[in-house]
Amino acid sequence: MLSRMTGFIKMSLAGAIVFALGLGSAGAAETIKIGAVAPKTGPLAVGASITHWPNIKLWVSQVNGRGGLRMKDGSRRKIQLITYDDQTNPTEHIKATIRLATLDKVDFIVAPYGTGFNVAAAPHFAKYGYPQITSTSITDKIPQLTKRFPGLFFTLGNTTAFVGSVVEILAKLRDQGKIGNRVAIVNVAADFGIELKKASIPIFKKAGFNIVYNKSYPLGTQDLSPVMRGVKASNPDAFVAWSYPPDTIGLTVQAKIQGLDVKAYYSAVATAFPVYRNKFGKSIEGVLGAGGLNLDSPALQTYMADHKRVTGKEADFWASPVVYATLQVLEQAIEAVGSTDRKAVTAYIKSGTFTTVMGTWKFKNQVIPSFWTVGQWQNGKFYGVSSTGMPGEKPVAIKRGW
Amino acid sequence: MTRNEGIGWMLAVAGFGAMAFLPLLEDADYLMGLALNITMFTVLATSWALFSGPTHYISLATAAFYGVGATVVAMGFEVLPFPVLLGLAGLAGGVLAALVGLATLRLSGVYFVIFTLGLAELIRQLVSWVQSNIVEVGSIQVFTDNSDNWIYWELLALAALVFLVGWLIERSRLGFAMRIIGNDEVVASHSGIHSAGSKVILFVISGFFAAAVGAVMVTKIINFDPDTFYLPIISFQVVIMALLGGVHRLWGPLLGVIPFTLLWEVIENRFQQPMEMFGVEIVSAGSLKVILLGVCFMLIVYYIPRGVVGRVETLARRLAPGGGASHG
Amino acid sequence: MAENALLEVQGVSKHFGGLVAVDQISFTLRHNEVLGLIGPNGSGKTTMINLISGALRPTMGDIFMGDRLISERPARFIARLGIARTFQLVRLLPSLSVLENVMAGAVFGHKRLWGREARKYAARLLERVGMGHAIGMPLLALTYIDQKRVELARALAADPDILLLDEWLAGLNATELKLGIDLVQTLRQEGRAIIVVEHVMDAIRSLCDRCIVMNSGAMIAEGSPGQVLADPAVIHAYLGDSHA
Amino acid sequence: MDVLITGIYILITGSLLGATYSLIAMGLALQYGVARIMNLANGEMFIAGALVAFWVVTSHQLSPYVSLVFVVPGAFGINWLIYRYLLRPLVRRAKHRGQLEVDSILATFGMGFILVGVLREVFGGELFSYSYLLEPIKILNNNFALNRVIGCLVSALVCGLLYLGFYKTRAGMAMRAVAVDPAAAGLVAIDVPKISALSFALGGAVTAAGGVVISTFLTDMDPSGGVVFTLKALIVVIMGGVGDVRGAIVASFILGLTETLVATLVDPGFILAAAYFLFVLVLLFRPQGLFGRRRA
Repeated sequence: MLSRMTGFIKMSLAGAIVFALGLGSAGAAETIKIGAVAPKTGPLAVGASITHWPNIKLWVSQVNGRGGLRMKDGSRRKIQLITYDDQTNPTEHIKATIRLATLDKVDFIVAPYGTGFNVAAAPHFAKYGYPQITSTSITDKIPQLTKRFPGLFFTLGNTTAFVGSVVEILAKLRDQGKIGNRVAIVNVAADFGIELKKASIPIFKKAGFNIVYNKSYPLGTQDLSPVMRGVKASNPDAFVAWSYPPDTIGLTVQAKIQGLDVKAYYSAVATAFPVYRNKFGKSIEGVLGAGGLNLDSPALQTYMADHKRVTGKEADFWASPVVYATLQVLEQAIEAVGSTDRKAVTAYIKSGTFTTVMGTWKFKNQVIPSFWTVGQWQNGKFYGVSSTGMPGEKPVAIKRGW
Repeated sequence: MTRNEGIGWMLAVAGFGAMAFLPLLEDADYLMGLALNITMFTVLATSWALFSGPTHYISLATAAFYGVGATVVAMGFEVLPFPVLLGLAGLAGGVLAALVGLATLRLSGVYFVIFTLGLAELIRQLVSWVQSNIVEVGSIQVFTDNSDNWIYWELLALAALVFLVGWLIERSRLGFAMRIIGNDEVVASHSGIHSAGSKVILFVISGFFAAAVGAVMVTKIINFDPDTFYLPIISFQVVIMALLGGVHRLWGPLLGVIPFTLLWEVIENRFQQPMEMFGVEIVSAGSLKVILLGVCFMLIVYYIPRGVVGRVETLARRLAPGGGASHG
Repeated sequence: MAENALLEVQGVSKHFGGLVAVDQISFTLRHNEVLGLIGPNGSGKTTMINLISGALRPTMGDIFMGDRLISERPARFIARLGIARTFQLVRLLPSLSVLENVMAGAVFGHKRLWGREARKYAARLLERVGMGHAIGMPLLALTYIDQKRVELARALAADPDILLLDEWLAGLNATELKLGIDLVQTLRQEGRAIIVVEHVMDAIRSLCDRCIVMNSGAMIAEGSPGQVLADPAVIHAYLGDSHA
Repeated sequence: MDVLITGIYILITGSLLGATYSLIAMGLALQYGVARIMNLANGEMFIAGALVAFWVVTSHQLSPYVSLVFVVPGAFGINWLIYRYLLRPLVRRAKHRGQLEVDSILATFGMGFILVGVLREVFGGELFSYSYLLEPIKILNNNFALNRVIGCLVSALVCGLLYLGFYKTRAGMAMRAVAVDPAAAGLVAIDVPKISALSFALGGAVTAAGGVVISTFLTDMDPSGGVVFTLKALIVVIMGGVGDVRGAIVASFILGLTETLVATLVDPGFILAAAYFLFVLVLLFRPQGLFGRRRA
């Protein structure tokens, strides 16, 4: 009796709200509904508009161009994409994820943009049994997180490996006598920047480097000239910036103005963005940055061309194809299972082998162990120069002025 | 207790009872999400109005308090039990409010608005600096035993508490003092009222509640990172909801929170998918929401300066023969 | 002279930019005394009241209440010590009821009552100033004279030792004036000291024990009403002004 | 020697920054000081100017300063309309200054949000950054960006013109009179509504021009990033003394120098904290501002 009462109340409440909000759009029966929540506005919108959203658009248009995803019974189901803007606000993000799961009743959800949002969304993906194949998420807490959330996957790498590669490259250049022992480090005082910095200091010290400058600046700092002046005054041989999109550009501006003459110049996120090259042209030759790709791979070349053609924008040289690859994983898992059974799809992702633009992927404890860590601008392209077991690493070149 | 108050109490108890019952329904996650949002903003907007209603000061500090509350929990959840942290968070919000209040509340309202406008950003930068240079932690994952249902009940309890506190203030010397200050500050001080002090006390109370909400919410959002907790938009939302509802009645903000939250929901649902017009994508929900926020501000200034409550009261007065003032 | 003094004003001046509104005034107010503060318009009387009540701070000089220096303290502090005032232009609290207006004095002033006690006390004071009938009336329905009475009741509600009445009798008709003067008399009989700023000569003569005459901020005469009103300097100040 | 060079660096960088702040602050000083409108949409107008310059540079390959030709009259017109049709009614209905302040804060806040939404729609959520005169210039053994130095000169030019206009023309005198006392100004046959509208529009135009100048060296012009500039402008105007153009200029330089000093010698993380510290000092010790008169 009570349960019937509550059932009635629930139905009428939900009905009233659905009616009031004009929800409950009746989608075509033959589609697979896929949801995506990420920033279209707010501080992270810039990164998402370059790395995240275009790939979803590209993937959906390609899959639907093929006629849709192939099901067990041989039929094809097109993708109906439902997107929400979280405004770079975690409260809004969670709300939108719940809305996708409960109101839109989507079959799958694309993992969010950024490490923090992936963590925030993880309990909700887990609750509704959605696999969460993250692409733009790097952290050293992968083992704890994957243990806690069995449907959570990582593909872009971890902090220590990222930092390790940078130190390794610098150590090698030093040992070859190409640069000296003095390194200047700056970081943006925001989650990723702080984590990278924290991980890097002991590794630099262990490798015998002399850290001559180590300061942070707040996210959104407009004038980085005092920072770069301090860096220059410390007279470093190598410069490392654990930076984010706007300040990656701001630092380069000031490096040019102050004439920071180092033979190794590294900045983190956004160095791989085409907009970085567009702004500075040839002067960024030799700049090292997070990411990099094997641009000689034919699969990747096709992807890059398609990306440009379909979205009208160039893909970035780091996480863009990884985002796309995670969608390929989802696609291949759904087709292999032949249905939208989320449990089966998740299980398949854990054990299956996938052919992606990033090469052949097979998850090991929910993690793709091979990934690019450092890239370098060489002849107007951002090649991978260091990785954990990716094919096609290019040799590192010395930076010669701006 | 007057008859009106009796009815008010019954309504309040019934309302809270019904809301508390919500998590027991099966499959009501969406409703829960909506209810959580409404509850959260009810606490924030009502506590905001406790201060801003009688003083007419526009505080944009909510995001700062909210962030401080979240920060306290994120920093301490591994060492201290959550209830203790909740208290500490509220305390931290109160202390911050006291400092800000003592520096600015002696002066005209403009100084206060300006000071609070950048406060969240200031504290975000300071917390980030500490995270980067002292504790060397980027983002913190706040995994607690706080389940979704409990988080909702905690917010609901805070809402009940904020109404209780508001009701008690109305009946206290402090509430009486605030009404006098709102009428004439010179008379207030010549009657022996410490007007700056009274304002600071109210601001501290509103800071306490906003920080407590932040403390609860961080256990829901799990990932703590100053950039996503010291969000100025929270302050703006709270101001608009409270003013839309009306700040001169305790239950006024509630009448702003509910329609505004639902309106945002409608926009979310209706305008989320990019629309194409002449081959260009136009009006995404994000921009539309910001525009709506702006339109609401202007609507309040030009058409409903006393909020929905004011409208309702005017209407009631017009309908009631004799036209006596209705004091609730 | 100072032993019996309740309030002592010592060499107080107030400057507004270049303007000297009050110029080195000294006087004392004794227990149980009605002191008249008179002088032409703009002579600095209201400024003097503002300095005593704490609305303004003196540029120079000290004001003591008993042994306590009050001239550096804020108005709320002075109010709580037991100095209450009315305003030249009535200041009531429009969104509060008549009763609540009076309660404001009782709740926060010298007396600090609360709840039923404060309400009863305020109601009694309203009776006392002849406004018992107005308890339930909206404030805006009151005449100006009645508003003045409510304001006096509010000042009295604090149970002050010193009462500052800034032209409280101005604008009353003959009957009202008579009642008003009687009321002030009874207040004095209760043991309060009162400073009245007045223009109504009848009131000054029948009420004041002593008068201080101000002109252009300075004190030009002091003494009994009869004495000061016969003082040539005072006559000149008044007539000079009225001819100007 | 190093100390001297650093000192020179702080002085020049601080001045370059101060010159930029002075443009935003001048705009607000005109709007708040003369027209009595506490305009919280100031920063958004500023960003709008910057984005128009961005558009001129990226899609027409012109110098950003070319955009001044239509940004200034455009902003003037828009702000005049805003004052005439949205703010004038508020001025007219306000019973006292406090009410006008609350009303104008809320109304302009609303306008700011609408502007943010519109700018986002028009320009999208991308990274707005272009390169203009990105070259070092050596002054007294320190390197500075040429675009900043040029920007500073343009700012100084605009400020100079405004200063002359304010102190040497009839309209300027009328504005100063209105700033001191609108009621008295009305008595001496000054058309207060007209002068207020003119000041508000001029303030908006100056602010948008400031946006154009800063776009030449800003890394990212986020449509929703205006609030930081609003805040800085407000601090400068309060510090300088409301309605005082000279005060606004002096305060801009104090803020610019303090920020650079802190960023160079202490830590870049405390720039905003330094601005707040100045603000608190002013609030505690000189709420009427450096050049302002104490209000009775």
